[in-house]
Amino acid sequence: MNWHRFASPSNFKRLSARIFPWAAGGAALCLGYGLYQALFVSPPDYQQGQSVRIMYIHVPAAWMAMFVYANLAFAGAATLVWRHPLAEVAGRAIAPVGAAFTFLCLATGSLWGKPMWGTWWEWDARLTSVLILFFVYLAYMALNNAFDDATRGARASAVLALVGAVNLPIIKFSVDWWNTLHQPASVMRLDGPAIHPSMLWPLLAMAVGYTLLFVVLALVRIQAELIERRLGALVQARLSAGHAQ
Amino acid sequence: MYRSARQFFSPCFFLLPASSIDCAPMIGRASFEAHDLACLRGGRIVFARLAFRVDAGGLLVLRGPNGAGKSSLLRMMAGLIGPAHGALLWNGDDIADDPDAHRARVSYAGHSDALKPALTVAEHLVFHAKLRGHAADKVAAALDAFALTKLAELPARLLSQGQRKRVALGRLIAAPAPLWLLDEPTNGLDADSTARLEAAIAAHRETGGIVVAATHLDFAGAGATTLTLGERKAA
Amino acid sequence: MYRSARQFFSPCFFLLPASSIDCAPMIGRASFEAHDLACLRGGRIVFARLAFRVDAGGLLVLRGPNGAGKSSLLRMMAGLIGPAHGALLWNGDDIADDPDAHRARVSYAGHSDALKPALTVAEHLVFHAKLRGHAADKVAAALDAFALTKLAELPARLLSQGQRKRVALGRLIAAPAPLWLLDEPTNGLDADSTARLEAAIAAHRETGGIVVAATHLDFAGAGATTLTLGERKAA
Amino acid sequence: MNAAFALIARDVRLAWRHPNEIATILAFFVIAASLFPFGIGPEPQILARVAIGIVWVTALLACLMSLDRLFQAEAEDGSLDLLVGAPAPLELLALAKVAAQWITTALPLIAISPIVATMLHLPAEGYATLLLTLVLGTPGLSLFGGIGAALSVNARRGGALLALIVLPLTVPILIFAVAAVDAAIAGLSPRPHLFLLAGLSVFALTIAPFAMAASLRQAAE
Amino acid sequence: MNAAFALIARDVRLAWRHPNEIATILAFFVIAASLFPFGIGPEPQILARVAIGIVWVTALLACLMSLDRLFQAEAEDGSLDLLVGAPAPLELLALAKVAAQWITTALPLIAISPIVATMLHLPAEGYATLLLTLVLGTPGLSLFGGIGAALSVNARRGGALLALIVLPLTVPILIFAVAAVDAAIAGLSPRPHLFLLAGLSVFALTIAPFAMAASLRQAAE
Ligand code: HEM
Ligand SMILES: Nc1ncnc2c1ncn2[C@@H]1O[C@H](COP(=O)(O)OP(=O)(O)OP(=O)(O)O)[C@@H](O)[C@H]1O
Ligand SMILES: Nc1ncnc2c1ncn2[C@@H]1O[C@H](COP(=O)(O)OP(=O)(O)OP(=O)(O)O)[C@@H](O)[C@H]1O
Ligand SMILES: [Mg+2]
Ligand SMILES: [Mg+2]
Repeated sequence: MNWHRFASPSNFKRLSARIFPWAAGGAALCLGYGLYQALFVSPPDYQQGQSVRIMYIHVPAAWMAMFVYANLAFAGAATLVWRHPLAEVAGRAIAPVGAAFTFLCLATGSLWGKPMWGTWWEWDARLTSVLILFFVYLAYMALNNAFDDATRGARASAVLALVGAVNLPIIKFSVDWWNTLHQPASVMRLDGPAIHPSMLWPLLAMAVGYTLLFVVLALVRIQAELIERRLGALVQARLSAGHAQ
Repeated sequence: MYRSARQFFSPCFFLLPASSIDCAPMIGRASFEAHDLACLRGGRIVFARLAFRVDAGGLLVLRGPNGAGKSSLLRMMAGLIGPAHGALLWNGDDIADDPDAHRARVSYAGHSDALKPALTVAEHLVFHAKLRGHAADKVAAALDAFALTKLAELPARLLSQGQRKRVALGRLIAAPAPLWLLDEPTNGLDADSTARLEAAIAAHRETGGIVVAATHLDFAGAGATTLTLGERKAA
Repeated sequence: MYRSARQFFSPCFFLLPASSIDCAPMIGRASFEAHDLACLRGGRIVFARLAFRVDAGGLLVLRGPNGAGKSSLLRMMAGLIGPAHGALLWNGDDIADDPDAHRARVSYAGHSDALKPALTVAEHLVFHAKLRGHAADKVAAALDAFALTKLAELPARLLSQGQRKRVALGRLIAAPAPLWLLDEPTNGLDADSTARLEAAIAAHRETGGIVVAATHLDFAGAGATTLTLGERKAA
Repeated sequence: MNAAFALIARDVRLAWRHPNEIATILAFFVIAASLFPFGIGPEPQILARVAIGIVWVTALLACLMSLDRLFQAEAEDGSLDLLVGAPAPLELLALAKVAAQWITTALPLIAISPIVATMLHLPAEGYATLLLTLVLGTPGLSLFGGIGAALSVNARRGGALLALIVLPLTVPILIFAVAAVDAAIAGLSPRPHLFLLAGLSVFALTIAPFAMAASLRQAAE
Repeated sequence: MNAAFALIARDVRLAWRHPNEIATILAFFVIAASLFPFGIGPEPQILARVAIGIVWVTALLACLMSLDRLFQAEAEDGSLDLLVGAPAPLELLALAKVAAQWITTALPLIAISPIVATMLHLPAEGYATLLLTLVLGTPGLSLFGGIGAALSVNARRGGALLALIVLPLTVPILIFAVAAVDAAIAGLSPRPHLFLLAGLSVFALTIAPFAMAASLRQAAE
């Protein structure tokens, strides 16, 4: 067996065992606080009324969609440049999580769009670029699974993740470059947030909660993936031991 | 052309692996050797702890049952797959250090013939010479060496199995390179063509070239070394 | 199953071509012969005026230089291409008269292995048996005959060249048919597998089967007839 | 018959062993359909006007992509010789391959077509008829596509050749399907169009097996 | 460099030897575009409104169909081993293959695009800009397509996977091209859009060779 390939994964296991409880606890806390604040405490918007509460789900999901993609691109670079087996596994593990956040962003945005803009879907630059992000996630997952050899799939999809990273600035700045239906950034701007603190705090709590949730999901999925690979290697070893006799 | 100057100045006497005991007198300057080589395919170890050494003018015959890893070893020698462990050395330098230089010195003829149905025999050879940075002046010799001259203007789709193989082998002559890697080169060849291949190999070795060939048949040449791969993998 | 009843009642003594002189005693009932056969490929005559006769239990070895038309003849025998002239007769009946019956009695193993990368070795053999209207009960014997039992659950993509060839040959056993047509069946096989193939051929002949094999190697069996194709086409 | 069922089972198993392939075809369907709004512009009223055409055209293209290598792959790995050489009628075997393709591609496409229709603002009255046209029309698509796939075996750049052969054959299917949905949206009865659509599929079923078998026999020469 | 030119020459010669393949791609373009009037209905004012989008989307799909086997064919017949093993930089060789594809597919497409545009009643002011967008944008299409083709070598269900990879990458090209022609028709300057289009093609040119070479090396493992 080529144990050196699993040497770093075993390091990972120790590290993740240490992080996991904190991340899980933190996620529960932040999401609990954030949701309570968002749904019951924070004021309705003077323009949007109660439907503003979708924001606390939608906006952090949008941030996470992009943040996870940035991680994916980084994992891709690590796969290609350092050929790190853990990076391979990580990319494979986090892509569906990122796709799920993107889908959440699209779904909540679309739910929100009906009362606000009077339509479920609009081919606006921001919405469209997020849809493309979702497609790139799908393509990444399809490519990752398209090969018999897991390493080949990981490397091919890593190239795609890097090429697809162009889309991130387009999403971020689409609202500034084209005049769109979607509103421009009000939290993450250079000159400080333009949003009332009673809405800002729950929003930030949700954002931190989402991030920790992502960490938890990523750790679990990476470990599942590692176990699956070990199992695959064992089965293969059994089979080849089979012919050896 | 693309060949780096490094191979001519490589310290042939340095870095000789301790395990290498075969120090036969060298005709040319080149040597090709492996130490402690291991190959991993699809997560399985195909072979490990492999070592060999061939010097200029040498012929290494790879033998072993189906699935022993002969083809994998040849692809590794060609630089198409990387070793899981150990290294292949040309004149003492790890081939992974300068893959471009290694590619320039290898001519690989695998299982598949790499023929385009619509191109003629001659066009295949001319293209291959140019692809490898040579002029097309050896093409006539290549056609001659494998009795392809009369087929030169036929498109590849009209060729029989053995004729196709001969075109693939003609590439060795059309674009000369010091190291020939041949995967079951006699498959499908008739007696006459097999004799021609043996002649081509002998001529190549005479000029100091190195040949590595995988085969299941009685196929050899003067002074050939045989490397037998993993008996135990037989299945 | 799909086999027509005709062959059992065919008037074996009628219609014997005048040119056919070989009237050796027959073990089984079957005979396979050609007279005045010609093959046209891509507008060129590959061979013409070909005649042969094999009886039950016979082995016909096709020889000849590359491009002589061995593969073309085998495809013609399999009913995949039609003769430009003349006819192939099974028990005296032109095979073109009842192509369905002929297909049921032929098992053809060509140059390519017809393997799907994602299917396992066993699945290939089971599918082939069913495709030809048989039950899957011979699959275990087929795996055994070519030492594939341990590879049975491996997907074809993981097989080496020789292992692939063995799966292709395993089809002959998995879906029995009286007439085996083998195109260079030993290509890529190691010594052990070649011996297994020879044993399988001998066993098939013992039960009255007929084998036609094209080869460049010393590959034969007791009482084999050799048919050497067009020397002059050599090029 | 057994041989044909064995072939269907093998092809479905091949597809099942790689479930992401079906997902890939579906994703292609969704993405290609959403390309048109990029090109045509986002105005809902125009999109709604062309929605049904886009759904059908992209469904057709998705079907084509999956048909592309239906027989080509068999020819390349040598399986075609075995199929043509099998004692079962080649017409039946060709039909079995098309059936497997329909099960693994067209059925999932039909299942997600409502999502695509929503993205394109198809009026709500059209959904039921859209599904019905897909159910009645896609067998015809697959069968005509099968003819094209058999004809283009051994031709290089099969994909485009396939499209060239298949598109004219499938134009009538497209026309009647669109007409049916348009009628439903306009509050008229889509019945006559649906009958014509079903008729086309039945017609395809009667000629396709023979056409496919004939071209496959030639391809194996 | 010589190796790259030899490769371009070989691929162009291969295409030239089968002129009907180019014709097939062109016919696909024309037929697919002319399907839309069937799907959408023949009203000239609606057609004119969507013409530019349809021309571009079908050009994109036609390009995609021809890219499908760009590297896959090389992998299947074993040529890929020879290309990867050649002493010339693989980046350059991959670029040469894309260049040959562009010459043999995109150029003829551009040449007949006015015919398709006429069939769809594109306003006369749009023709010059349409040609310009095709000239500036198709290199980007081919390059992104080349990345997809290299990534999907030996993948299962290559065609649809290729589409899934390439379509999201090429959407920006589509958007700017359509915006440029729309601007021209509206009497505005298409300049900024054209610059962006050219910029995208240049961007593709800078990353595609490396992405393709990396994927091809993996494919040859
Ligand atoms: C499917 C439809 C939608 C998508 C794909 C979408 C996408 C996004 C994205 C990607 C962001 C993050 C922007 C950034 O960090 O700069 C975002 C933020 C935001 N979205 Fe949406 N959105 C959608 C619908 C809506 C709707 C209908 C509304 C309400 C009118 C809305 C309101 C917001 C707000 C307030 C932010 C926070 C902006 C900030 O403070 O930075 N979105 N959305
Ligand atoms: N692409 C691949 N992925 C995973 N495993 C592979 C791959 N190619 C080959 N193998 C495995 O590697 C082993 C060695 O294969 P290889 O083709 O090198 O054998 P070989 O010695 O050339 O055999 P043969 O004499 O049959 O050609 C085989 O057991 C095979 O299962
Ligand atoms: N599909 C084809 N179209 C046209 N001509 C063909 C075709 N296939 C083979 N030929 C021609 O028919 C001749 C006989 O080919 P065939 O493959 O039968 O030879 P073979 O005896 O099997 O040779 P080998 O020993 O090399 O396999 C060849 O000269 C070839 O040029
Ligand atoms: Mg081998
Ligand atoms: Mg032959």
